[in-house]
Amino acid sequence: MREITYAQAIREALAEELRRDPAVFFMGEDVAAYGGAFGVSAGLLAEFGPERIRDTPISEAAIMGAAVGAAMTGLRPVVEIMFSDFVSCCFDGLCNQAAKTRYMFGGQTAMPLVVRAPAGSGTGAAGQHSQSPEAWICNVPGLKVVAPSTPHDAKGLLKAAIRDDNPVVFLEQKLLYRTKGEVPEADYTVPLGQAACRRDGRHLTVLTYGRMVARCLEAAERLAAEDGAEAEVLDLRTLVPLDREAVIASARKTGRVLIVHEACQTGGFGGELAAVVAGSDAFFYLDAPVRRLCGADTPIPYNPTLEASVVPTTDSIAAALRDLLR
Amino acid sequence: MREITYAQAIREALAEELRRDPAVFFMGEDVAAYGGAFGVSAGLLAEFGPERIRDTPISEAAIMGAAVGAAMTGLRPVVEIMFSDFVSCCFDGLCNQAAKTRYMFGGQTAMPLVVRAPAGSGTGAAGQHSQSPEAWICNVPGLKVVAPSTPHDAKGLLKAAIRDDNPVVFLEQKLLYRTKGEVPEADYTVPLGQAACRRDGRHLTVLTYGRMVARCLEAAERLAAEDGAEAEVLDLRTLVPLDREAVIASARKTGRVLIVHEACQTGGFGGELAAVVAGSDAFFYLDAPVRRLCGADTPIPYNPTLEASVVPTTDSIAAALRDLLR
Amino acid sequence: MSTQPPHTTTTDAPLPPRDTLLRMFLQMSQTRCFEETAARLFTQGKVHGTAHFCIGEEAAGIGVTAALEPQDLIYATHRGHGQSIGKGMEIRRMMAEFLGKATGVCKGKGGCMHIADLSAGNLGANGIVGAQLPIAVGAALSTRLQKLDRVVICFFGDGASNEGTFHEALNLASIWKLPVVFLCVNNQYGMSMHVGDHVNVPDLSVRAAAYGIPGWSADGNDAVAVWQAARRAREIARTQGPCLLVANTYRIMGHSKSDNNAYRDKAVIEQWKARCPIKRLRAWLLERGLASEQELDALSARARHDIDDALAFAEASPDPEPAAAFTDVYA
Amino acid sequence: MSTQPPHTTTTDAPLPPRDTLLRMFLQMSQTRCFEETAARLFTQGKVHGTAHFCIGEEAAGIGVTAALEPQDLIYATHRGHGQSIGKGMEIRRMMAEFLGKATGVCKGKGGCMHIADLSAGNLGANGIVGAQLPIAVGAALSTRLQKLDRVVICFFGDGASNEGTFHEALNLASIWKLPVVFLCVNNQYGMSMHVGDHVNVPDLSVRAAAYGIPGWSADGNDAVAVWQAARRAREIARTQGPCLLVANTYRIMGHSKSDNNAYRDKAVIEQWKARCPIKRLRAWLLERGLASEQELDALSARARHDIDDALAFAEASPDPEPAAAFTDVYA
Ligand SMILES: Cc1ncc(C[n+]2csc(CCOP(=O)(O)OP(=O)(O)O)c2C)c(N)n1
Ligand SMILES: Cc1ncc(C[n+]2csc(CCOP(=O)(O)OP(=O)(O)O)c2C)c(N)n1
Ligand SMILES: [Mg+2]
Ligand SMILES: [Mg+2]
Repeated sequence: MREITYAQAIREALAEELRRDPAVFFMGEDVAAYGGAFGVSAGLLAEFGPERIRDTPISEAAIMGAAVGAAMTGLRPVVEIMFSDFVSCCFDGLCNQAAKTRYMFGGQTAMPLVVRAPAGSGTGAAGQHSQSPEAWICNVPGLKVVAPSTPHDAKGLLKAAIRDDNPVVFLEQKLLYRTKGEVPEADYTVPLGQAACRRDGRHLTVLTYGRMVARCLEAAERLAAEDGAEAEVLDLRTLVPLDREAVIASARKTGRVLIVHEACQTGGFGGELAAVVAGSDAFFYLDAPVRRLCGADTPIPYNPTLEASVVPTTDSIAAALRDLLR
Repeated sequence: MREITYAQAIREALAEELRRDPAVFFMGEDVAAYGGAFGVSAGLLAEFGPERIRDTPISEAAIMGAAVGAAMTGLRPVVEIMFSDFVSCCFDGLCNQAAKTRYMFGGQTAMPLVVRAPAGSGTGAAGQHSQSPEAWICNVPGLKVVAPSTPHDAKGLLKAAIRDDNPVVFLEQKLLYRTKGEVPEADYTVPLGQAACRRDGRHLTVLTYGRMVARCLEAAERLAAEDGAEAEVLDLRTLVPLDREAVIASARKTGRVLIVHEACQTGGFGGELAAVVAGSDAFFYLDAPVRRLCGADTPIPYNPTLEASVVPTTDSIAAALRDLLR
Repeated sequence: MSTQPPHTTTTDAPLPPRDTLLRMFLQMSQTRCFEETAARLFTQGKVHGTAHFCIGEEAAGIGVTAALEPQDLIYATHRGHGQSIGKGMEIRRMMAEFLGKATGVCKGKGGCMHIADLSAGNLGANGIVGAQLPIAVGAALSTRLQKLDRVVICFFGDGASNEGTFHEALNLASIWKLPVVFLCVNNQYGMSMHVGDHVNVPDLSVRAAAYGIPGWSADGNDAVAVWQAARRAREIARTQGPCLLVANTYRIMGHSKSDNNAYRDKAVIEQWKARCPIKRLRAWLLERGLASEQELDALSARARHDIDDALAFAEASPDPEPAAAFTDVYA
Repeated sequence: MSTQPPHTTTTDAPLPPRDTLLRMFLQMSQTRCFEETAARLFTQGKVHGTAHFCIGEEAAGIGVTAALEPQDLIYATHRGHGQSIGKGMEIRRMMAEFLGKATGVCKGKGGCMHIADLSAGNLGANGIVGAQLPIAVGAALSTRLQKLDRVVICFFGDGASNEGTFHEALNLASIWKLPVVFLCVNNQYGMSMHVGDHVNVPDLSVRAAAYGIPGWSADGNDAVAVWQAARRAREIARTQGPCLLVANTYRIMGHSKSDNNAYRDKAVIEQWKARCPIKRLRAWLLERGLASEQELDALSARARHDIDDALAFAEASPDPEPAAAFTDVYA
């Protein structure tokens, strides 16, 4: 199968949905002529024109609010928030408006909108441009939260998100934009709420998502080669709704669970995962504490060495896996 | 000892700190002549005057940003965000500015500010005025998060928060404002980061905070009376930094843990608590899964019966405790 | 383009047709009666929560909605009973919502701060001050992209004009020239703060200048003047792009039920009570011979009857099923 | 109060003293040289991250800082190298920060988007567009409450003027009459969006009218004109309250290092390059006989030397200790 990058996969998903459904449109800062800060929407303006590919002023609250209003009146907006850190600038629109309007209005309206937002560290952009803010928004009923790890999933999940009648936050992984993978040419979606098992294993389970998936897989390979232990690596893909069954089944199978994410540990989404495991029947099969290996509880520092040191690495994941086997 | 209400305790803490330290001032919407939406600051204007008790326009981002700027230049602002739901309107100021400035600036500045914000449901104010938003802000290194359950703690913790050199979010419990309790007249603080054991027990542990503490205690009494089982009730008081030692020690002692909070369950702070328990040595002492009994994953509905039904009650807590004993 | 003397009824612009005028009188009376009834329900302990009353501000809501076409959309405020009645929301279902009943327009889940009726073109009321402004811009964008002939009227208060969303929304609408009227009901208070203290300009409509759009003020207690200004605003929005219309009026009641008005002069409240917009419209209709005492009395009686009927309906309605708490979270 | 023709150097207002003028020339040259060096470091792969250059906009930064008193505070933008050098930040520690070194002004943890030096009265640069405006208002409030004789200058861009924080901050400062100058560096672009597309007004300073405060524009490529306007603005802020000063200039470079300028006409960039504010100040100084060729050449050479020295210092500096990642989270 042909290989394309994660960024191209997202662009294709956008383009195909824009072609398929005239209700879909796309707006954000510098998304049109500039093609988006990370180039994801390059070329869309040429095909779809300035009415459907809209540059906005630097006004995140207006972008988000306008998306809500458009979604309530027959359109299916996709918006880009240039860095996921900036959802802080439209947090009310996201968490109090997009998420709750349907419920508060007794189901009178759907809220079909997608917020694309690049997340993660590793670009030398320091504390306000490098966060993994999923925990800010996973305790907000009404929202769905997606964090794809491969080009295939990025395309399929984005298409599913655009077709979903609920607000979906689509957390793109900056450092994955240039990674390549197989992506079918025919139309397909990846349903929201289904984890993917990236590696079978029977000795322990790794629960992870986003750009940490690749590191967990590397660490698992290393463990297999050096220690003869087989780690199962579950890529959650969607955080809300969570594929609880897959999580519990894997934990039950292996009896040892490591949770890995880039976001800071305290109050991070890993807590939810630990609670799901430790609160379920899987508990009775556990042979070891449920471990988390997450980002340090610090903002992301600028210096590249420091920056790399505050998130899990293949080394630290491998070490945590070994630890868990003891 | 004299008894005063939770609201009075907060007012006293504010007044005493305003008297003690000329760097302290207080601002927010309708906090001066009106005395605050919940009357907490009634009378402060008369004593401290309009320079130090400041009414602001309805501009949460300006309130929060101004607090950051004042805290960086020698003052110790206390601000009121009228309902904790509205931190969504100043989320950037809180999470990207107040929380991170010190770190990003290499420690050049402290950030002594307090954000008071009434939280919780039960007032018939529906989806945008009833939330328990702690999970939004507990994954933000640099912030401290406090949720007092008694007048005594409300006063002591607020004084500690005002004297702290870091940004502290002080989540007041609306439904506790009128509850009374013993509060010393002499100056005292309750240190941030220390849980309080509200009830000793050896059969199971309840981890909770805020207005759920009282319900957990009632449920524990019922359990003792009806089932002869003794639940230990730990009131966390501070969520960040968390008193991990107290949590782990109690879990280890009893081997059974129930986590109770009003906020929605998925992605809630209870996940962090479950992860701390299940990831620590306490794991080896656990006799049952770590259970959560939290708010439903819905916005808060308006109808009073529905509203009451989406948060834990004494009944549902007692039932969960019994369940855990099986 | 910006400051002008507040618009009052003028003969330069068309007047509302007679049936419109009578409907306005009826709806203003219904609104007043609805709120007086609602206030009584609080006193009787029959509702929980809070409510924000627009008593004395009825002309600023209904003068506007009466000037709209059926396909137009509004976004109401938390003080939106008049706006909602004016836009044609069924009063029974509004009262039922207030009482948290299953027959409520939001199934009892939104309450009076979130009354919405999309079928009547009412995009709702919002509990977050100022949040409605960008949402209304989105509805206007939708109007443009779907090539519809309608305008969006976004109501908001003087206090809301200090939220960042006001600025972002007006700017966005101005550069995209969207069909939206920003309708500021300046009742002179943002909760306890007087407009003279919370902004540094004598007339809120000057804020239009920051976006290069037309802005002007109208006497918000003169229903006919508001209607005329709203007609003009609608036409501007439809043909040129956004505008800002400020209806100057006064909040007679406390901000919400828990407000005891300690921060203001009771004498001023009395002065404004005397400027009751319903009495004023009545006098104007009689003066011009557009309606007789009998006709107007009948409309007042009908208003009373409609509210009594709505209350009876609401009180007889069932509470939502317990399961309703868990539905409508996701589509 | 609002629109006026852009302020250019005038003889009605005092001119900067000669030593100030020479310092401005030096600092503008240092800024240019700093950025050219920084750009080279990117090409050489010696730094990661991004940077925002103010090449061609030096007068808009340094014309302002030169007009301040030492006790004044600034809040810089992400395009703030000139503002920071002008406010007296040690260039060695600035370069070291850029290289992420332990000797950096933020210990290598902030990088060039967060350069701050509180000891020099520089409250920092912000990575969040517009976030600095309310923070600066807070610093001005602090000034008032502590009864200090200083003003706060808050730099921001044309693009930032569309953030809600702009509105909330200007409104708050206006009602409290705080000593703060809102200094808009209008370089005509918010990333790729031209100011003509992102606002619907011909002159950003008209936005002052929404807050009842003075607002006007200056030729941002004329360092002397900027200095004069900034002196006036400082005086207004100190004695009356906030004002909005717009320095109109042009962004010569791409928005950040990854920008290839595909969205604009290269010819216009060339026109603006020809309006280089450093050359212009040089010509003006020579014309008026305020400095000789030799003197100015010496200052240029000194600028070059200072940057080379800063680079050598930075390159020789150690990286932060690994443990530094975990300190300074809490006080
Ligand atoms: C973001 C936000 N801040 C504060 C409040 C609390 N609040 C509700 S209504 C109100 C006053 C609004 O004033 P205005 O916009 O003039 O409308 P009015 O109440 O006068 O109709 C306030 C402060 C809120 N609901 N949302
Ligand atoms: C809240 C927020 N939105 C968007 C960005 C991305 N961004 C950084 S600088 C910039 C352009 C800012 O334009 P302007 O204010 O005119 O300043 P200039 O870059 O021209 O100096 C943008 C969009 C950001 N950093 N923060
Ligand atoms: Mg008002
Ligand atoms: Mg710019």
